[in-house]
Amino acid sequence: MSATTLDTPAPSRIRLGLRAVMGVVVVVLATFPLLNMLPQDSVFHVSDFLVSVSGKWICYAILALSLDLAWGYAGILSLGHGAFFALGGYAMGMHLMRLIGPRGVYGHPVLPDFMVFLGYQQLPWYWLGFDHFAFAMLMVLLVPGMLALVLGWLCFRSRITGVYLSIITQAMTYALMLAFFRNDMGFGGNNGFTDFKELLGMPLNTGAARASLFYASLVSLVGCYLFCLWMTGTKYGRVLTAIRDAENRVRFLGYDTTSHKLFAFVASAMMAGLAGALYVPQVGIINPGEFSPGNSIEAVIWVAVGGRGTLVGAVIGAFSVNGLKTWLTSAAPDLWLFVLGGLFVAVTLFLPKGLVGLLKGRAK
Amino acid sequence: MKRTILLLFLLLAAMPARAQDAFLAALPGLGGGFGAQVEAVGQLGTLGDPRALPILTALSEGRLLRLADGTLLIRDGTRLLNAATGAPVDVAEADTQRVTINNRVRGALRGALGQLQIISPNSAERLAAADAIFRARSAENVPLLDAALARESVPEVRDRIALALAASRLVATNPADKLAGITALGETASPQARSILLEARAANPEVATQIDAAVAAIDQRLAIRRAAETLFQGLSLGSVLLLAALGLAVTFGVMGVINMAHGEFVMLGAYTTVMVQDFARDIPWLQPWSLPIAVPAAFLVTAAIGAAMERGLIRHLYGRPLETLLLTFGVGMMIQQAVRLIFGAQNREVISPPWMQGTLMLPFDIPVTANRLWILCFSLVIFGLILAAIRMTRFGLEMRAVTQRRPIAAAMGIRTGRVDALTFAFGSGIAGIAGVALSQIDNVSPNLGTGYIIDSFLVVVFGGVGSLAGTLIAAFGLGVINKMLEPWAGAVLAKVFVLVAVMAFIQRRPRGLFPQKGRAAEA
Amino acid sequence: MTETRKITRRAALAGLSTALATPAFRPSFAQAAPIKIGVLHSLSGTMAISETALRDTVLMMVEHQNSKGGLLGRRLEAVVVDPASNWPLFAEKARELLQVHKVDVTFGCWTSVSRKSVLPVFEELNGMLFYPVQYEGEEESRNIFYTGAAPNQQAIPAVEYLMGPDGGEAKRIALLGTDYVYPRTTNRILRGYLNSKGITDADIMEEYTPFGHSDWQGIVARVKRFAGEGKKTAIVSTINGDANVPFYRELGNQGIKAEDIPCVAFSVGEEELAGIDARPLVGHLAAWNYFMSVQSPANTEFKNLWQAYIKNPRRVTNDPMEATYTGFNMWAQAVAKANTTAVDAVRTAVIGEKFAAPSGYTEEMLPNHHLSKPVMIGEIQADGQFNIVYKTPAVVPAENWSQFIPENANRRRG
Amino acid sequence: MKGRRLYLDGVSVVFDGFRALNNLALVVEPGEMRAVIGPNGAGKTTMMDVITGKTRPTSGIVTFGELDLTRMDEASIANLGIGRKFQKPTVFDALTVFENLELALKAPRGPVACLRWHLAGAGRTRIEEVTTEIGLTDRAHDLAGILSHGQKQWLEIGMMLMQDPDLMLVDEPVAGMTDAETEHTAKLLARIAGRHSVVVVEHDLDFVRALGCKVTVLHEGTLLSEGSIDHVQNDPRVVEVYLGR
Repeated sequence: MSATTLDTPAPSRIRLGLRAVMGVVVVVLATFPLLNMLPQDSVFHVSDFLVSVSGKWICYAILALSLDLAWGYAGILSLGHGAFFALGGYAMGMHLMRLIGPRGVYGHPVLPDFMVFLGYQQLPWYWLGFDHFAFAMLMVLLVPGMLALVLGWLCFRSRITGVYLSIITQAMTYALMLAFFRNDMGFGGNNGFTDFKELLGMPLNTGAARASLFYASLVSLVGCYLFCLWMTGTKYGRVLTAIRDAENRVRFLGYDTTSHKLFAFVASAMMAGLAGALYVPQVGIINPGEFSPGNSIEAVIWVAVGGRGTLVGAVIGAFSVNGLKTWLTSAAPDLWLFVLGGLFVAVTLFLPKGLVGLLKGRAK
Repeated sequence: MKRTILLLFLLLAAMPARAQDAFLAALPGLGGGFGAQVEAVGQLGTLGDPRALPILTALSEGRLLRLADGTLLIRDGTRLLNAATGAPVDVAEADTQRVTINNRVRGALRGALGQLQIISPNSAERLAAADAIFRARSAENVPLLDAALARESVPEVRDRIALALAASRLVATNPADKLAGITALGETASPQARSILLEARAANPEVATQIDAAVAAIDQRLAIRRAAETLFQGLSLGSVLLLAALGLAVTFGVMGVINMAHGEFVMLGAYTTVMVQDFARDIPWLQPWSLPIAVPAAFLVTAAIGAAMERGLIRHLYGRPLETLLLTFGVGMMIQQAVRLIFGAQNREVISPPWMQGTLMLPFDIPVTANRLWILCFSLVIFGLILAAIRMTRFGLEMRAVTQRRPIAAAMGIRTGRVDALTFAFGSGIAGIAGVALSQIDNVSPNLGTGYIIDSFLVVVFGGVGSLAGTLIAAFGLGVINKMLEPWAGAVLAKVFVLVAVMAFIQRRPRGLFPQKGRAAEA
Repeated sequence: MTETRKITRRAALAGLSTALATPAFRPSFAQAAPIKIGVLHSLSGTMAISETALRDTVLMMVEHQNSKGGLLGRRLEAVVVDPASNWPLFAEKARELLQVHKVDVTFGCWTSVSRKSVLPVFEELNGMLFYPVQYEGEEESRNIFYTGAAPNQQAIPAVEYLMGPDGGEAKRIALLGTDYVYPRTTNRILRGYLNSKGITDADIMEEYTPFGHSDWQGIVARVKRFAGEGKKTAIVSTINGDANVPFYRELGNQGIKAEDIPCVAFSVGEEELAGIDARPLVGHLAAWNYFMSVQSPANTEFKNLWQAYIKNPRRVTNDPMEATYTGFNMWAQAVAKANTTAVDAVRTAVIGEKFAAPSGYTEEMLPNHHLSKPVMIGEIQADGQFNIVYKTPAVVPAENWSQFIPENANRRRG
Repeated sequence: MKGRRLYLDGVSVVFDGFRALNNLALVVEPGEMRAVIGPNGAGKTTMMDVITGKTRPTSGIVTFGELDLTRMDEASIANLGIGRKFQKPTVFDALTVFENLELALKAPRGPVACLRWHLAGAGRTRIEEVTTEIGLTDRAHDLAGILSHGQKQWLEIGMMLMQDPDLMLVDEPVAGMTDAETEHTAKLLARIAGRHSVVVVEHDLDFVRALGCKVTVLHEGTLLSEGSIDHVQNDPRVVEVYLGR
């Protein structure tokens, strides 16, 4: 028996095709800010609106990617991924608030407006350090990561899986939402953070800032995609898949599935945090509504619509659902929920593998 | 009875002409500004002229009208009567203007009506009058109340009159009266009595020690009562959680279907209540029954929708619980938006029947609100019925058989598809019934269900999936804990603590308080 | 039953027609390009309950204006979007209205956070937003016109009333609110005001609850105890939207009568009362700048217009609707005066514009982008309407920067 | 051969009052092959669950060499050198045959180690050997999910071989196999037995006979009889509860 027969075969055509789709998506997106500079009457002109809204979609795509890593590969259906996204967003928001400095309404040199207003005398300890970009970026990853570590360790160790895990993660994001709504928490309550001025010395309300954030998001998306691609291509990725399909069996092979799942869950939470951090300066607001359980479920639906278990599927799902939502909330403001709800029903019933499954079906 | 009528007659006959003139003189004030109204009402109350009663009642109920020339009229059904003479008048209502009042007038009215009604032959009216006098308290009422107390025969009314007398004596000038009032008030467990005592403390430094003692005695009783109240509040919150969770305990606990549209079924139940009520609005004999009728109606409506959803959608996804979750979320979105388009986004009004309004007194003077007490009882009844349906009927047997060993049940000739549909319909129907109850305490709006879905899931998981008794204990346990924490932590943090505690508990015991027994549960 | 079915069909048609009203579907037949009116109100999610009525009001005004021949000889066209009670989506939709649909003016937002979310967008793109809801103040933007009340036009007069002879001479105040910025600010201003009137902090109770709070047993019981300490007590409620129904039910059921503990609310109007059996609440109060029961020719016209448009006798008018109506008319007057819809010209033109509002007073747009408005106190009546028991003799100019907030002294003047 | 002895004594497992195992004793010497038979519900699978850490015994001693297995979780027990093949073949359907075997290959098991893992020559050779041994060379890059039932059984045995365990627990290895496959399996197990201890649970008495090893008979969670196949077949108690019917 020659060794050549057992050589790992080249990736299948479908897989290559999907990667090509991803490449095309990235390249097309990359041209948006450039085409935006064309004169308005040009056929190729991309409006400011489309640039800014697609910057937002890219952040959603990163969130979908992170969720797909946890759900599609490791079988951890988190209904609380919005919480990691929001925590990353809050960490970035705190940095942006500190950067406002004395430009706030009340002109206080250190305290953000809402603190002045609620009678704070000094900055709460957990706000310290956020004036440094590097520290804030670290927190963008660490805070969601730590939360995922603690929650994941508790859950995976007690072998909480499936539906139970989903409900616990949902309760987590719900509890966080209630807590962040409290003004006494020191995070601005319902209003959250708004009225950001600048980031890294760049005023935020300019086209240049929008383009920079857009490219930062796109680079992050590509980075996260490549990271996930690499990760799922290693033996670790195969262990995850094995855990997803038959966790007990993996244990009997001698793998400590708790640490494997934990690793994936924490990595996923950090990616979600990164997505949130990129999202906040682009939309200009972060408030506890981001923790709402509905948001997390929506993110799961993007992945389901795109096709769970394929990275490209998650990205496509995020773009298509959000694109549809943006269009329908203007085109059919009263009826869009029917269309979207109907889409979710149809996808789960008829396209269990999502849009990517449809492509795969064609390919065969 | 006869005695009272006689008394009325005597009172009227003995009324000096001067007083009758005073009555007529006071009357126009009722149609004046708020200040004039207060004065006139006070005069009419003190005069004790029974003719004032219908006029003042009309004023408090918004049925007193005024003509351009200042003449006062009473609207009695469709007729208009002259307030002073009681004779019917022939005036179009469009030519009149309603006499409006404010809270100050309303307070004065209550006192005056109390003074007038305390001699009423109707014991309920006398009771209300005693309460009104108690709140209005004035030293002038002492003789009136003394007389009323002497002839009162109904013990309950006697107690209230005695209390009103005590309160009135407190503001009297006679020190002995004052002390008697303080002692009598100190024997109650009433926060109003406490409030009245404290109010009197500043004005009467000479009896401060007695007042302090009386307040301390009340406080002690109140502390016990407060504990009982907290317990009731907790049980009441628990009953709401239980109602919201029971339907899930069937669809999720027994069938394993994650129905994110559960909250929408609850909401549909509430809207059914609204529709039944609107339907009954024009049928007087039906009106009081609209809520009882809404219960089966809501059950049928939501059960039918549930059955359709199970047959049409969910059955294709058995064994894929997480996908069911996504599907039902989509369905929930559509139901919510459909309701919004059909009924409007605004809250819909649900009228509480009289027996669900106000406060009831349990033994030891523990006040409980009627609607919450009814809902508490209702939740227990529904729980009992569900238990009976599952344990004692053929359907329950088949349901348990199918959920435990589907292939074997099928082999024994049970039509599993039908049982699935019925079970899901049953669970959905219960959600609808919950909606009827919740319409009595919460908004009836398209968003009604959203607020309950997470709590419901937690209750079911906390209690132990598949265990109805677990759901019951979890709901009441969480309700009581939440209410005990609330005074310290505030409403939000209390809820956050409870959520975190439940999450921590599930870590320790992933299968909840009452785990499903046996190996089957581990599959 | 048949009636319900009729309603169903009508509502479905209404839904469809708004869908068709969007520019994608309707052919433009006017000679000149139409004037575009952006409508930025949530039609789904938690805020739909309040905001859909405002969407209807703007659509009514557009229809009405067109029936009068439009503006500047051009037809008006509404662009309706649904920001779905989602704050980042508000910002996105605002940008879409301004950049894609190129609207000339926008009417929208209800919550403060939605306004804060769109504010940078309107400032960046130099749009124009009319915001129709009473709010906490502490804000000023060249691109936003605030047609609802500032705190001095609602909260302080209401408390003054409670402390006066007609209101019952309250000596203790329970401030109950939903935990967000409007109640927090309003209560801070009120605390400052009450302190200045000699009411100490010991006589002020302040309690916040989350949005949509539905279990008020404990808090109402605590208010009862607070009131049971020997001083006349009143409740000032800044409880938001959905939480009001269970709150009032609990108030009624625990037997809190307006004569004993009156409750004055700043966020409860005719629309909210339509969802409650108002009979147990008779005598409780609300402070607004308009009530549906106002007797004035302008109000009659407003109500007739509304009924002619909505064709449902159950639908009421309320203060934010009146503010939308007034704002729309002021904008239309300013456009006529400036003879253009260009934002900069209209912005200048609208200042000082006067309008005989349904409130029965002539309101004026002040240089601080707020209106001068009358303040009215209404008592709830059994039919869900308000009986006006007090109104200011003249309009009160808005102070968006409250004198009771000490930090306003070092505020940066924009 | 490191050879460790599996020792069970007084082991009981109670589920809600139902005694799945009742005071069970069993000793398997290093390198020994043992067949365990018994009627349905005799506690065979529960016994395996107890040894591999899936189920904690209510009482009793379970040791492997010096180590107390009742205090360890499944993964540690597996890493100790106890492999298991399940009654219902469980392979990873979404992975190829090759990848299934690679996962089972003895190597560091942590997440980081897996991320940095490169299949080196020795590992590859070992996979090739096993693939040949289980006769799946042609299907090495097919997804395990599309294999036949028998092939999955083989793959699972292969995965157990990859783990190179000291003790193999084999639950009904020939269920659903053709006669030829059964025979092949018997030979394979016999070949393995010299290097590892093997415990085989089976119903098929012909197969057990073919294994030619010591037989333990379980009944109602307790040891009924032990000895050669001929010995147990002639034991009247065994005849009564199992073979007699």
